[in-house]
Amino acid sequence: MDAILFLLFAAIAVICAVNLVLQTHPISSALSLVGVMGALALLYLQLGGEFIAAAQLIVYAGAIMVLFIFVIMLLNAGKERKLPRKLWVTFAGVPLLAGFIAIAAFVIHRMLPVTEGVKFGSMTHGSPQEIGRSLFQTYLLPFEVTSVLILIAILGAVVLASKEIE
Amino acid sequence: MPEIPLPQSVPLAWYLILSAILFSLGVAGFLFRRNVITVFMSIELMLNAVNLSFVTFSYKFKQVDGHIFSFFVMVVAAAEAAVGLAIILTIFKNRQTLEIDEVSSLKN
Amino acid sequence: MNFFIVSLIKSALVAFVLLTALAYIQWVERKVLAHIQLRVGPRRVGPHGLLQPLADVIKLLTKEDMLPSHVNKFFYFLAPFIAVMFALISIAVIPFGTELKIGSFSTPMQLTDLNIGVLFVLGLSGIGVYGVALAGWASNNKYSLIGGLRSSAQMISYELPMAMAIAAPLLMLNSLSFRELVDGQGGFYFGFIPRWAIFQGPFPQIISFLIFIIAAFAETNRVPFDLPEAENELVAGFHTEYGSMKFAAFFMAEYCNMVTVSCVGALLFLGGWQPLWPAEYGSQFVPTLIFAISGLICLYHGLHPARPFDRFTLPVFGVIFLGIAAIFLIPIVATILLPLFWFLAKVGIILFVYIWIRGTLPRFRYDQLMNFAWTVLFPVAIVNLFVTALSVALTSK
Amino acid sequence: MQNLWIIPLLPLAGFALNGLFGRRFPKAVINTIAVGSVLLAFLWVLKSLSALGAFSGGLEETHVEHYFTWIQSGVLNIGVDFAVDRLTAVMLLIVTGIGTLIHIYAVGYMAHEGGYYRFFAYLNLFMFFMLTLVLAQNFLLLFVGWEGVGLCSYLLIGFYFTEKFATDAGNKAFIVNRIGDFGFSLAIFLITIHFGTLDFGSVFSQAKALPIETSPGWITAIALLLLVGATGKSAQIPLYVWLPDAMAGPTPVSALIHAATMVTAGVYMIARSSSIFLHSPLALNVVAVIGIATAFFAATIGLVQNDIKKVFAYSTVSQLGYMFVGLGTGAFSAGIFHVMTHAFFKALLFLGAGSVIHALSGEQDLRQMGGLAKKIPITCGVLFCASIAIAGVPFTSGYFSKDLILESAYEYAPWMFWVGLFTAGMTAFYVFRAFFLAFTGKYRGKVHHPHESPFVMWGPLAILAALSLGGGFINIPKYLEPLFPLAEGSKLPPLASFSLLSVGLVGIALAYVMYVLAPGLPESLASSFRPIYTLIYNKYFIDEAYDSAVVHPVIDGSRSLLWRTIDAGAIDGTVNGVGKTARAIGSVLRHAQSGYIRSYAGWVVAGAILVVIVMGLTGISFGVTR
Repeated sequence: MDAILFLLFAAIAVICAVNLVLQTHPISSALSLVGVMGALALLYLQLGGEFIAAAQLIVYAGAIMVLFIFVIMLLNAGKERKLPRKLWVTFAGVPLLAGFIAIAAFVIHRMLPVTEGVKFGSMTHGSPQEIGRSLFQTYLLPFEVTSVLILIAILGAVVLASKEIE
Repeated sequence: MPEIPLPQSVPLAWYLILSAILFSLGVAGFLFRRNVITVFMSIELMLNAVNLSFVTFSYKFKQVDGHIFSFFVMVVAAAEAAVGLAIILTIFKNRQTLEIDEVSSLKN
Repeated sequence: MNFFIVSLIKSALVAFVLLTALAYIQWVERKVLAHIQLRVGPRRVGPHGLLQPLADVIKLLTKEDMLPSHVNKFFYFLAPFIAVMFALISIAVIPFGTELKIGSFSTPMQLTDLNIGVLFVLGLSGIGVYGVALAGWASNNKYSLIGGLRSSAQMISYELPMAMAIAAPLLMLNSLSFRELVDGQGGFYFGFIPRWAIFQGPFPQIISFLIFIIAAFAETNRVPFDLPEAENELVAGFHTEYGSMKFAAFFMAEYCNMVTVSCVGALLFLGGWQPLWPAEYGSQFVPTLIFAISGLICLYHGLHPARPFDRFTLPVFGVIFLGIAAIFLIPIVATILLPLFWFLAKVGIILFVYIWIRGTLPRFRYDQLMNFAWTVLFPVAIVNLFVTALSVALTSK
Repeated sequence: MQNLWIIPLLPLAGFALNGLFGRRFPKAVINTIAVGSVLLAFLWVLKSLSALGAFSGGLEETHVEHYFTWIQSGVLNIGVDFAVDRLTAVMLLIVTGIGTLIHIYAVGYMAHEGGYYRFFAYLNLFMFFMLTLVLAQNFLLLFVGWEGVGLCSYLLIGFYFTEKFATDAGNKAFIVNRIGDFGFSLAIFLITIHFGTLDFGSVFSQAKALPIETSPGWITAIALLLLVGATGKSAQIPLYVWLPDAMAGPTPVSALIHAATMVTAGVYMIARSSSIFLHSPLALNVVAVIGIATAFFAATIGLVQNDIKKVFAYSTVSQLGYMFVGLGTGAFSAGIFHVMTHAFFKALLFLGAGSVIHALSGEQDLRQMGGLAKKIPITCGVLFCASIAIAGVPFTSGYFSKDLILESAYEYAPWMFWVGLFTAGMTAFYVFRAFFLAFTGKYRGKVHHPHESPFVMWGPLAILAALSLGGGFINIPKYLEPLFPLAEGSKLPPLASFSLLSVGLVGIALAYVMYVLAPGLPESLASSFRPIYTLIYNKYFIDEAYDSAVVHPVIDGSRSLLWRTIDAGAIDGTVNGVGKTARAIGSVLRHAQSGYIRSYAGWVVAGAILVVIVMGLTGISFGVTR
């Protein structure tokens, strides 16, 4: 059951990711990215990260990507111009990518035992309570720092966006 | 239907491999796409891939830290998106283009 | 396998009830609006216009599904599906009552009790934006585009105060699962003041309830925040280019969102299925009383000689109401139906407020809308959250 | 947790305020900040010490407060943590107490000086570093304070930076101190190597466990290097030369830094690391010899100085010598005791001298004074108290401490005792020489009607006078017993004890005879012993010797060898060569900088792939293993 679910969501994620890369129109890429995120959220749930799954939905899919789509609409970005793509890119890039993935998979298999597996519900540490506790006790300082970071980001965004270019 | 031999429980390695795949796809997007926004989204994809491995390891070690880290990654990504998109807007205002290769005045 | 069957049955039931309800909520809305504006509203189709929704559905189904030539087809089709899908999913985590016990078999009156139900609903409401935004963008029409932009901006802006408002009662009730939240609101102060979130100590959540309602109006694009479809500026906003069933999908999504939001409001703030006053003061006779009275009223009007029409409908409904009233007197059934009744009553009241306000208030201007969100609603919500957190921290042992 | 960190932080805050905004503040505000911060620090010291039961027989063992880890590298873990034991308690009280008094005094003394805020900012900064030095619980933190006080002393000596001699003196002090600090830092390195930590607690507990070194080994090396540091800071032979010149600074500075507190830092440091010294008899021996030599030597120079501050400066050197004798002969508590009493009467001497100078509006030459007793009676009175205290007249503070030191010296080596005794006589003599020259006889100065100092100046003087008279009855050795167990006092032979009692009075009498009864006598003596007189008068030509032996060679060497050859030739050549090479390479690599983000990313990815390949082939599994 777990395996089926995993394969399902993984397939969705990969297909969406490939689509992201292949689509020439930003909106399509954005939506496929949303797809990836949704699939990942479900995988997080499977890994017992309830809070992270929810955060993934709310923050990533709900806020960040909406922002992207917003900008795309605002700029009314069209398709990419078709350029005569250099041949070596396609002929070297794709095998390179495949090789990269293969090696990565190899390394990971070396690193991790195949025996231990993920069973849904066997991880109980991802509950919001746990996250909150460790967020406000162990990682309090980083948390506060991130708040400052966010503040800075907001200011920067406002300044950048509100600047009038003549 | 033919019986596919599926493990009772999903090996952790699968998750990591998935994350590796997603990451390298993000890299590919970063390299192949020329639209700034798409490039940006490829970065987000990479971040997501990393998050996945974070959560996976946090499952392996039965600790919450991985979740915390991916949470921080999300926060940073949010900040990054805000600023980055603002920058993109400015670039567009300045040059009326989203072609990343036309934003190459840094050279030489 | 029992689990799957039960879930299947339950979801089928819920889906059926929900969809019908959606159709009839819209009927009710038209009626109420009509009465607010001193009209009678739909009453041609069927007895007292009761079959109007059915007629609408048939009409929408049978209309020609036309496809504008200049749209981006894929997203044009995708958008309404996204909208309606995410609108419908979120009902899955809403509990309608306590356990449903039939003999030995018992199951919660809820499709699934997620222990992060609240976050789930928030997330889905966040994703629901895509439907509108995409619709606006895909139909490749400046009115639609502006509508879509507006709605996405508006939804993003109002999600924050909404989340803040929701967070406050969560702080007090200390859970994220709707069921536990409602259980946390059980009981009474001094035996008669219900411990609903809006009354509960240490800091009654009345303010955040108001914020929540306002934000909810904006989230569901309802008057006075229905700028995405401000007809006098943008024809019909993001669904200008949509017709027939796809239009119906958006329509359904909107009403479904209304229902969901009302349910969340009722669960988080109005104590879900917790009665208004304890049973020893006879709260279990409320439904009986209400239905009986309405039944009598129906009979009175229906049999009134000076009333030329509805000679048949009203008496029938009077009898039905009296029957329901009788049903509520049967103890076994009552135990099951009472929570359901309270919950639905609260949801109904909130929905009525929706309609009422639509009939009352004019529409905001867009800049006013945004300013309101960022300069009034958001700060107030934050302050409220702070005060709540403080009082909780001080009173918690 | 007594929040010890507040103690040094208060003066630091004062420094920050005055240093940053002092230029705009009115004097009243500056005074309030400067004095207030130090006073508060003093009160906080009292509060925390009483809370720790330092006054009620408590504080038997050290009270440590860890604040945060400063340096964490390998096994070495240096924290910023303060500690209080009885030794620290004494030092704290001395530093903050006398510091407060001198701050108050300085308010009056500096009233007409320029750079007012600067002065007080530096003074507060000095207090901060001094307190850090005293409170530190590990050598590195102590070193921070050590360097800090060195810096402040440099700044304050060169306070009148428009005068050449002031800046020169500042440089001299700074450079000579560097020599000492070099030794100190070497000692710290050795400690790190051998003990693996710098924390006092663990270092000393380890040191206690070690066997006593009969033949020199690395403990001796450490001890001697520490001693080098101490000689630098506490102006011992051979590094004492900076202290007399340091008198170029304002008198409160001379009193606070160059008499009461900073120069005793070396003593404190040696006492603090007593458990290291105790394991190296050789080092102790060196300490004692250096101490006695310095004491004698400086005293002889002090005999003939005509600048009142110089006289006191040399007496400071010789008193420090006494302290070293105490330390070297194993009577650490006596040394600290003398630190305290000396802080009292020497601060008083300097402040009194300052008050005299103030009265004569800047005149420092004893030959230009005389007969001031009637003109500035209060100053005269307090200076008299100080003088008898330092002269070791029985039952004044100086007597007790000096007595203890000499007793232990007698046990250690009788000759040392007799030298010390003679030195004590000389001390009494030259101090009272200065006193008589200044206050008796008839006024020889040019300045008309000298005026008594304001209350802010003689108030502190009065307190110090009381302390330097009665301070001896505070039984420091008893108090420090948990740290430095007392040797059971074997009685001196009657002759020795009697001469000990009388020596101060004898010196005074001699001075009285020579400078009051028969004023002509000194000149005739000087003429009859002309060569010795000139020798001593010119401080044994030590400075000149240093000049020709050290300074000139160094300068010439640096000129010809370091600068012309190595710097200009080798180093510059190398640097320029590097630059040229970099340019050459860069002009090639520049083409990689296409300005296309994606090409950059491409390089990054290439690197990542390389890493992954390496991982895959070598099978490095980062932390995650089966």
